Amino acid sequence: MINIVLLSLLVVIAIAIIRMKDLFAVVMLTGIYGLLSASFFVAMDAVDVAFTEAAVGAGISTLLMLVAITMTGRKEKVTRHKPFAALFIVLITGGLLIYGTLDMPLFGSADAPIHSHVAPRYLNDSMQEIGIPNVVTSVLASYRAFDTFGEVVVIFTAGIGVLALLFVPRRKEEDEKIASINDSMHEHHLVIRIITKMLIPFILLFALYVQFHGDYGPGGGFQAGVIFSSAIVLYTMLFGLSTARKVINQGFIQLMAAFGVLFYGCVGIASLMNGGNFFDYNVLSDDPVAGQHLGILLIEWGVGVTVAAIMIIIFFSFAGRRELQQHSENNKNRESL
Amino acid sequence: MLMGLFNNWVVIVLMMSGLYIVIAHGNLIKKLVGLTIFQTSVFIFYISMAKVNGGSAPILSENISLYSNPLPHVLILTAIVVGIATTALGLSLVVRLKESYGTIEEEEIQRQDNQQNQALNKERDK
Amino acid sequence: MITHLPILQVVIPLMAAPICLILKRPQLAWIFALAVSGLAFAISLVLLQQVMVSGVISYELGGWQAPWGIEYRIDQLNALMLLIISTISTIVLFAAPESLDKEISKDKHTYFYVLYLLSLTGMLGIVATGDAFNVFVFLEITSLSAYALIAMGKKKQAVWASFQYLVMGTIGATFILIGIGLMYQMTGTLNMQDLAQRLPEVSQTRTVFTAFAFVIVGVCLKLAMFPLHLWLPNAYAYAPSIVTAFFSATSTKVAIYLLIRFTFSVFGLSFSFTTVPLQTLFMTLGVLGIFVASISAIYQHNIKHLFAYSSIAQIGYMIVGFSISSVSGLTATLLHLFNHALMKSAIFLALAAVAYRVGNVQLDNLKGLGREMPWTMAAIVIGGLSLIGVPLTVGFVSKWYLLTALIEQGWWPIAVLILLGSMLAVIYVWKVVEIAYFKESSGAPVKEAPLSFLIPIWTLVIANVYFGIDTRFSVEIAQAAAQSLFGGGL
Amino acid sequence: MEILLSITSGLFLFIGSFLCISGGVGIIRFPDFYTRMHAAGVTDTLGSAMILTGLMFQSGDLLVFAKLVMVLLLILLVGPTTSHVLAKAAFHNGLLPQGLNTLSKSDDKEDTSSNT
Amino acid sequence: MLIAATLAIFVAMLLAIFRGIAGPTLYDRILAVNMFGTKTVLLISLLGFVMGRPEFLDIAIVYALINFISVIGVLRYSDTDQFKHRQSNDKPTEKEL
Repeated sequence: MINIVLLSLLVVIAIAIIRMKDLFAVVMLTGIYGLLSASFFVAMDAVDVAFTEAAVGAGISTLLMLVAITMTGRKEKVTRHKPFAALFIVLITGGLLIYGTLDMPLFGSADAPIHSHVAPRYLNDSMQEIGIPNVVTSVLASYRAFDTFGEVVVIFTAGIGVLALLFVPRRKEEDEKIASINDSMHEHHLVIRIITKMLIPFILLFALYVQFHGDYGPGGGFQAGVIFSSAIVLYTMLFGLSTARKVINQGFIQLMAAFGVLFYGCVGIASLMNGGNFFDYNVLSDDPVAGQHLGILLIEWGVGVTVAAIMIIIFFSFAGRRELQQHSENNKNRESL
Repeated sequence: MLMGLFNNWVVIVLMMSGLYIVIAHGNLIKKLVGLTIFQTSVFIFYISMAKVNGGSAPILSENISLYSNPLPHVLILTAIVVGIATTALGLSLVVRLKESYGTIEEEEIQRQDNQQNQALNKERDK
Repeated sequence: MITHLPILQVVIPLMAAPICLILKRPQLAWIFALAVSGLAFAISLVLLQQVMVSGVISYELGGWQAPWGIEYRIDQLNALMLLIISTISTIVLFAAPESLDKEISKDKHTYFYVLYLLSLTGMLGIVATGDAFNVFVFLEITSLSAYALIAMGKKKQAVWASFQYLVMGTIGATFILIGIGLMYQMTGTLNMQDLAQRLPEVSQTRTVFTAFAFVIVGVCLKLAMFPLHLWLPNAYAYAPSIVTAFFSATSTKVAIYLLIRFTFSVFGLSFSFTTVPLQTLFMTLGVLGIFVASISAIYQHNIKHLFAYSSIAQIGYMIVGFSISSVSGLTATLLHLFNHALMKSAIFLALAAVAYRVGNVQLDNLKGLGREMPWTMAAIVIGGLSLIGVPLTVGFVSKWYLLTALIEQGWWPIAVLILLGSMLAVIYVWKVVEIAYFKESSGAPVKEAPLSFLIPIWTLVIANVYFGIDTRFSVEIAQAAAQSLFGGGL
Repeated sequence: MEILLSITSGLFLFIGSFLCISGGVGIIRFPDFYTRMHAAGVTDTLGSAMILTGLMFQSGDLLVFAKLVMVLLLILLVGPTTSHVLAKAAFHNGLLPQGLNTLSKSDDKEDTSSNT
Repeated sequence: MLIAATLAIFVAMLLAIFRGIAGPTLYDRILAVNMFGTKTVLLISLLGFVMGRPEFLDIAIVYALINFISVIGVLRYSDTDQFKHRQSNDKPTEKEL
C-alpha cells in the first residue's frame, strides 16, 4: 500500500518535471524525487540503498546541479524539438518493457527465481562465513568485493574527469584577489554560522559512526564518505572556498583520493601475498572469520576515504570554476564602467 | 496478477518519462535531470524485485526469519555511485559548454557548429 | 603468481592509475603508464599462450565459488581481445608526450595519463570478467574516462561531442542494466556461465525476450552500429589524436566482444538466431551501415571525420560476419576485429603525427604532404589500402574470410554488396592520396614527424603487412575462438 | 502500564498528524510567501516534535530512544534555523510581503535598471 | 495510529509537492522542499516502527542532515546576481539569455 502511494507521488513529480521550464524548480523537484525514491527504498527493505540515495540523490547531486545552473542560466528555452519522434521511441521502449513484464514473477512473491537461486546462500551462510549481521555489507565487501572496487574506481574516474575538465591552476596572488570578491552573503548570517559550527563536529562524528557501524546496520564506507564530504561542503558554502582550501588543499585531497583506491587494492594484493585469491580475506588472519572482519574493515576505509576525497574534489572544482567566472565577469563590468 | 505487476508498470512509466526528457528536451541540464530520473527509476525497478512479502530488511536478527533479497541492493548501491559519477561529469561538461558556446540549448549549439562549418566551406570554395 | 594472471591483467593498470596521480610529474607518469601498459601486454601474451595450450582459465575472486562470487573467465576470445587492447594501448602510448604537448595544456597531462590507464582498465575488465553485472561496472569506468578524455580535445566541439556521447552512452549502459536486471529476475544469477545454463529453461518467456532486446540495443549504442552511430564521428574527430588512435582500435571492438559474448555465450545460439530474427535484422543493418557510412566518408573535409565514418563502415563488415552465425563467419568477424584494430590505430596515429606538424587535419592542409612527410603519409596509404582490402595487407585476409563465409552459406548478393562497399573505400582513400601526393603544397613546408611517432606508426604498419602475409597466428586464434563459441557456450 | 503508554503515544501521534496536515493546508492556502512560511515553519517543528515524542513512547529499546532524541534535537535545531535564513534571504533579495507589493514594484524597477 | 500518522504525513507531502510545483517564487519552492524533507524524516521514522524494525533510524538522521545542507546550499547558490530582485515567474532578462 505504502509503495503505491509513494510511486504515484513519484509519477506526479516526474510529470511536473517534464512540464516545467524553470530549471531551478526542476532541480528542486529532482531533489524531492531523490528523497521520495529513498523513502520507497526504505519501504522495500533496502535500507542501505535508501541511505545512499538520500545522501547522493537528494544531497550531493542536487547541490551540484544547483551550482551548475548558477553558472549556466536558469530558464529553459521554450522550443522543444522532435517531441513526436521522442514520444515514438519512448512508447516503443515502454511498450516492450510492459510486454516483458507480463511473464515476470509477481511483486513480492517469495518463490521467484531470484529468491531461490543465489541469494539464499548469502542469507543463510553469511553469518558463519563472514560473521556480520548486515548481509548487504557482507555481499558488498566480500562476496562481490570486486564490484565494489569497480565502484570506487568509477567515482575516482569521475573525480579525475571533473578535475581534468574544470580545474584551473591559480597563482597565489590571483587566488587572494578572487577570494576578496568572494560573495559574502553569509557575513551577516550570524545564526546560521553558529548553528553550522555546532553541527559540523556532529556530522563528522556521525560519519565515523556510519563508517564503523556498517557491519551491524545500514551504512558503510560509501555513505560515510558522502556524509563526511557534506560536512566539508557545508563549511565551504558558509566560509568561502579559499578558507576551505586552506584547510584542505588540492594536492592533499588528490593524494587522499588516490590513496583510498590504492588502499583498497592493497588489501587484495595482501591476500595474494598470503596465498589466497584476490580479495580472499580468509587468508588475512589465522581465523577465516576474523580475516573477513579485518578485510571488510580495511576496504570500507578505502571506500570511505576515496569517496569523501572525490566528493570534495568535485565540489571544489565546481565552486572554484564559479568563483573564477564571477571574477572575470566582475573584471568585465569594471572595464565597461 | 494486476496488483502484482502494477508496481512494475508504474516504474516503467517513470523510466519512460525520464527517457522522454532526455530525448525531447534541448536544454542540457534538463537532459541530465532526465538521465537521473531514468537511472533512478531503474534502481526502483531493481529494488522492487528484491522485495519479499512479509520479509524484512536483510540485516540478520534473531527473531526474524524472512528477509528480502540482498543482492539487488548491493547492485544498486554500485549503480547509484555510477549515476552520481555520470551526473557530475555531465554537469562539468555543461559548464564548459556554457563557457565556450555561451548557451546550453542543444539547438543553438548545433546552429553555431553548422555556421562555423559553413564558413569553413565557403573559405574552401574560394 | 602465474595462477593469478587473469586478475593481475586488470588490477595492475587499475592500481597504476592512482599511482600516476601521486607521481604528479607528467614525464614520470608517462614512463610509468608505458611500463604498466607493457606489463599488461606481456601478461596478455602469457594468458593467450596458456589458453591456447590448456583451455579455459577460471579465476574466482575472493575465493568465492562462481555464482556467489565474481568469476574471471578467460577463453580464446577473451585472450584475443585482451591481447588486442593491451598491444594497441602500449604502442599508442609511445607517441603520447609529443602529441599531448601540442594538444593539451601542460598541467593536465598527468590527468590524461590517469584517465588513459583507467579506460584501459575498464576495457580489460569488461573483457576478462565472467559476471554480467561486473561488465556494467567496468563499462562505466571505460565510458566515464572516455567522456573526459574526449572532452580534453582542444576545440570546443570536443566538449559537445563528449556530451552527446555521454547522453547516448549512459542511455546505452542503462539499457544494459535493465537487460541484466530482467535476466537476473528470471534466473536469479548474474554469472554468465550460470545464466547460459539457466536461461534455456525460461527462454520462451516474454521477459527473456525483452531482456535480450535491451541488452542488444544497449550494446549497439556503445557499438555505434549503423542507425545508432551518430555520436561516434564527432567524438573521434575532436578528441585528442592519441585518444582517437586508442579508441578507434579498441572501444568499439570491446562492444563487439560484448555483443558476441551475450548472443553466443549467454543467450545461446539457438535463442539468438532462431527465436529472435537477429540474423535478417543485423545483416540488413550491417550492409546498410557499410554503404551509408562509406558514402558519408566520401563527403568529409576533415580526415579524422573521414576515417571515423570509415570505422562505422568497418563495424558494418563485422556485423555482417557476425550475423552469418557460422564458424567461418565468426572467424571472419574476429579476424577483422584484430586487423581493423591494427589498421585504424596506424592511420589515426599517423594523423596524430600530421596534427603535430601541421596543426590540424583538414583535407586541404594535406597538400603536398606526400613529399614533406613521406613516412607518415606512406603509413596512411598502407592503412588505407588495408581498409580497401588490397592483397598483402590484413584487410584482404579478413575480407577474404568474410566472402568465403558468405559464399559458404550461398549468400551471393550480400557478397557482391560487400565488394561494392569496398569500392567505396577506394574512393575515400583515393581522395586522401590525391591531395597528399598530387597537389602542390600551399603553405610553409613542414618536416617529417619525429621518431617517437614514426616508430609506433611503423610498428603497426609492419604488423599490418606481416599479418597480411603470414596469417597463421591470427587465423588460428580467431578460429579457435569461434569454434569454442560454437562448441557449447563458455 | 502498556495501555497507558500506547494511549499517550497515540495522543501525541494524533496531535502531530493534525499539525502536519494543517501545515500542509497552510502552505497551500495562504496568500504569500511569508504567511506560508509561517504555517510551514511552526507546524513543521511542533508536528515533528509531537510525532517523534509519540514514537519515543513506543521505542522500548534504549538505542532507538536515543536515536529518536537525536533526530528530535536535530529537527529542533535545524528547522527554526532554516526558516530564519529563508525569510531573511527572501527579504534581502527584495521579496516583500503581500501588502507591500505596490511599494516593491517601483523599487524593483529602479533596481533592475541600475543593474543592467 | 501509526498507520494513520503515516497517512497524514503522506497528505502533507502531497500538499508540499503541490506548493513546490506551483511556486511561484523561488523561496516558496525552497520552503516546500524543506518541508518535504522534514516530512520524509518523519515518514522514515514511522516506517521503521510500522515495519517493526525501528533500529534503522540512522537513515532519518542522515535525511535531517542532508535536508539542512541542501537548503543552505540552495540559499547560498540562489544568492547570485541573476536570481536577485526577481520573482521566478518573470520573463528572463536579456542578461540571462
